[in-house]
Amino acid sequence: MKTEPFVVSFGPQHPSTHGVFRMRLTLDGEQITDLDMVIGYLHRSMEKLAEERSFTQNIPFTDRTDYISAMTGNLAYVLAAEKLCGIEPPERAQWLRVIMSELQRFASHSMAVGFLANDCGAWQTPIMHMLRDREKVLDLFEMACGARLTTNYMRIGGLSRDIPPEFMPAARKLIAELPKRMDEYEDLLLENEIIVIRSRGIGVLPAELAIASSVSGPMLRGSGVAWDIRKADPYAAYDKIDFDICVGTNGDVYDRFLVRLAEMRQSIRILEQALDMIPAGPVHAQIATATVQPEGVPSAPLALRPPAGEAYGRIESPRGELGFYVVSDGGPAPYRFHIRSPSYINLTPLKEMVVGMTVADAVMILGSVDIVLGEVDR
Amino acid sequence: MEDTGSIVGFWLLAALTVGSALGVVAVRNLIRAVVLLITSFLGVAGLYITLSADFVAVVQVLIYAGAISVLILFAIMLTPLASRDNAETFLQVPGLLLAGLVAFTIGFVSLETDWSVAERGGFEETASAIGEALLSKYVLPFELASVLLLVAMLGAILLVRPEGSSTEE
Amino acid sequence: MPFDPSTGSGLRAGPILAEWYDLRDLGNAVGAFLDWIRDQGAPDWVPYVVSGLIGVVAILLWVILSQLAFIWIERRVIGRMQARIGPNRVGPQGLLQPIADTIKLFLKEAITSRKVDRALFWAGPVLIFMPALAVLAVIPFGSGMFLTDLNVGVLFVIAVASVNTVAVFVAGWASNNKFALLGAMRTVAMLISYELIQVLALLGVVLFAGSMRMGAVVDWQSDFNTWVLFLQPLAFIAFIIASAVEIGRSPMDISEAESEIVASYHTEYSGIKFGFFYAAEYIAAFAVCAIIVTLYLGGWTAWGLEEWVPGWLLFLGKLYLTFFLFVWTRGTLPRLRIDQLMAFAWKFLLPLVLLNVLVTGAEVLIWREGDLSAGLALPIFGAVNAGLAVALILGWATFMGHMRPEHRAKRAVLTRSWARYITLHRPRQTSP
Amino acid sequence: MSVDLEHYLIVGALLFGIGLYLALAKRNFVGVLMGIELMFNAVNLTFIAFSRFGDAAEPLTGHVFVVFVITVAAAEAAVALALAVLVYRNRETIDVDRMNLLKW
Repeated sequence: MKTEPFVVSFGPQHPSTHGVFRMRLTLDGEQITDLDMVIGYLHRSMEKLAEERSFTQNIPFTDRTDYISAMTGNLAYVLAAEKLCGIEPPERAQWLRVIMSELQRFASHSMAVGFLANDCGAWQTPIMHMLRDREKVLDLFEMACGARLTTNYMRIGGLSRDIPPEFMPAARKLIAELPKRMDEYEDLLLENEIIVIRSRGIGVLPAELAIASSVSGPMLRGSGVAWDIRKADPYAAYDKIDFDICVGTNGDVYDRFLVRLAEMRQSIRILEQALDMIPAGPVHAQIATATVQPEGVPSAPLALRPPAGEAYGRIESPRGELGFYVVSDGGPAPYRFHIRSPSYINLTPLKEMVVGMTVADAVMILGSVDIVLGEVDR
Repeated sequence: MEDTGSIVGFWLLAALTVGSALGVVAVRNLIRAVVLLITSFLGVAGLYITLSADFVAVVQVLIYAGAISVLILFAIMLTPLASRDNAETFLQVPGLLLAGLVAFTIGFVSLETDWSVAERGGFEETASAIGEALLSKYVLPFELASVLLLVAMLGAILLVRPEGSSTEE
Repeated sequence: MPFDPSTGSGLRAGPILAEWYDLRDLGNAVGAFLDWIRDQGAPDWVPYVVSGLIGVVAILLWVILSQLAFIWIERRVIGRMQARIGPNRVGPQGLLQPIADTIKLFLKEAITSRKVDRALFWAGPVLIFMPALAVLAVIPFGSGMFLTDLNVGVLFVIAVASVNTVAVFVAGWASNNKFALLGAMRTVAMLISYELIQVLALLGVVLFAGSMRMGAVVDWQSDFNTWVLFLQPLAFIAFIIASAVEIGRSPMDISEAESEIVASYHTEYSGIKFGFFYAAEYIAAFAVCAIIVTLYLGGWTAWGLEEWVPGWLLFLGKLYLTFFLFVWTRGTLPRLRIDQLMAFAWKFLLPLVLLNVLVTGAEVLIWREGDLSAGLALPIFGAVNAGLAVALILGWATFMGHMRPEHRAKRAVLTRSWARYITLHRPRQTSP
Repeated sequence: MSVDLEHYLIVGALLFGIGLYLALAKRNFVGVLMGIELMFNAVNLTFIAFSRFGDAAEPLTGHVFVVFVITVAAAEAAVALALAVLVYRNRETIDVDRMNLLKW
């Protein structure tokens, strides 16, 4: 039946757009016939601002692109800068980077899974339980670097400081109790009939489309493509660790949800190994022009001048391939600073996934993409 | 009916019923007209209660206020914005005359006729008596009514089924 | 104890003392007060009006207090379920939190957008109150404690609740907001579908009790020392589900799916007008719980316990337990989609409750015509119906494909066998 | 003062007149339908009034008739509204003035 198109603006103020994302949905009854994505409400011009600040000063910006997972943001940037400078961080720093990245992945995925259940209408219960675990991870971050959300922990050439002695026992205790928590979540969520019928076959992203749209992370793996930068292009100490890539089959919301849960298990597995294998030693490379900071910890100088050139550092962030492309002209600040943010690129096939579905599905699909607006708009 | 409650109730409900029915005529906005129509239906249900017809009153609320009004609302929502006014056709004056004439005739007849009125109170309980009548004396009309409802339902579904679909598929 | 319905039970020896200070029956006190008024020589209509006023004021007071209690219970219980504490700052254990919220809502500005249909926008919050309150008129809260015991009480409850659809539509349409309109249309479609389930579910109760009077249903349950719940498990489940839809409770809270359509039909309402919707939601919950308690859980009676404990306390206890059920589902279950919910009503519940009506009718006929004793017939019927409920639900679910193996994503998928969905890949290490 | 049969009959007559006017003079198909529903209500009210006051052997017959009328009215409303939707689909209007294919 011919009806008048009904345009609904989901966002920027909407309970489930995960920030200030805006979807202009054209509806036919409850069915979506068209989608316009509107972004930029959180644009802070980071890439341009970074050109005015020194390489070290840019590290806090990377906390604030993907504020749900600041550690991985730090890591991707310092990898690029280290490649540019030719610095090799010491072994202990590499292992600590793995530990922090995986803790962050666990925390970030637990929020993604919890909020997906929230978008499904679970009225805060899963997210509250998941936040409980995330709080413990954040406690560990606080122990290590003093901050919980915007950690600013990594440095070009290593880390800002070594972990305190109480970190390792606390981390071991947390890792020991997380598998039980995972059992609980899987018990409660996986067999839940409502979650299953709400998410199976919804927002299917075929593998070809996923690759064509340059999608990465759990979304790509949910579509059945075994691609993980930790395996494909190992960084830090990932090449020494035994873990698996979790891959879905159908590429629907449920598969992405399962992939995230499975990756949380893998994160625990990686953490167990890393906590055992971490060597002692310095956490920062000796850089020729290194200055001694008040605490006595060597760190990269504020005025680090990498040689002219360009570098691309990429990692597997909880959302996908997070890359920093940095060009130096030999000055103290980057000549060009570009962020390849997974959230932004993962939004590319959103229209293909959403059109034909209903309003309720659109919310679920957006939740399964797991965007962070700080990263989309930068 | 001589007690104060019945008299006050009757006049209030009659005013509500007729007043909101007049509102349906006068109001320009179709949705408001439907809301007034529902008020009128509820007033009629109240009048049924003053006539001690409790079962019919509840059925009136259930069917008219709860179901038919919602059907009307759905019909309004399914048709375009442009046709949501409540204007009159060119038949306004003849319609008014005819309606007035009919109402006057009925009123005149009902006032002038000497009705044989039975002196008995209201009914105690009507539901079970109606149920028994429906399943004994009026069982054929009852079955016919259910067939009618089925046919109407099928007819409505067939009428508005999507254009593309056909039974051959 | 053997039971003889003709003479009244041995258990129910009647009130030991039916004086006005007998707390088991607050109606006694009102009766005594009315007698006193009559003794003072007042005209006939005075006690009539006074008794009505007492009933109305008592019900309103009770409803408002209960509603505040409901809000507190819900927030605390869900807090516990969500591994947090819940409100505990205002008053002891946060008991005064709902009152503080009410004051806050009163003080907030009630915004009226420019393009709303003003008359209907104001009518919405008022209309939404009426059905929920009207239902309470026919609920027997205790022995002799009801405002009116209509002959068609059960039908009245359904009929009045159906007016709710109109209120929701009026609020949603008048707001001139697309979320509100979407929500209103969803709610109307949903309420209409589940009204049918409610009627058919209650038909079983009426068939057994032989009357549509709420008081008669309670008396029937107390006479035969049973609760309709045990005789009509299928209808009870269907009615609970339909009630959850009616009061917008998870997993059927599609009418106010906050993650999809913001706040649905009350998106545009703020301040105390929103407060009206909020309160109406809990009053409706109160009314629905009261209906469930009255019709399925024995009302204010509990196997003779009402001889010792005031019936209205028993009623209240059952009411809160029933409400806890709704809070529990809200705390644990996600939301269905609108088409799934409609399909559930028409394809799943409707055939089941229709079958239930058929079976119940046959049982009542067997009971009446076969001259069986209640002590023999009722347990058999209860067992048959319980078995039937389990068999029908499982069988129909299997038939409809809800039990297919691919719907049962086993926990082992992630923990041990990693079978069906998630596969683990171990690609060759590629050098960068 | 008392309320008698005539009072109810007058209310019924008024309602019927209003309904007839709506059915005849409203341009909107839905408005016409509302008029028809009002006429049904007027007739039902008259039935119930006669049933309550009339001198008959089986006074509840009026109630039974009203139950049938309500049933038929519900069926009629469903079909009529389906027709309205169908007319809108084919003619892009539900204005009864412009449903004039049979005029020539």
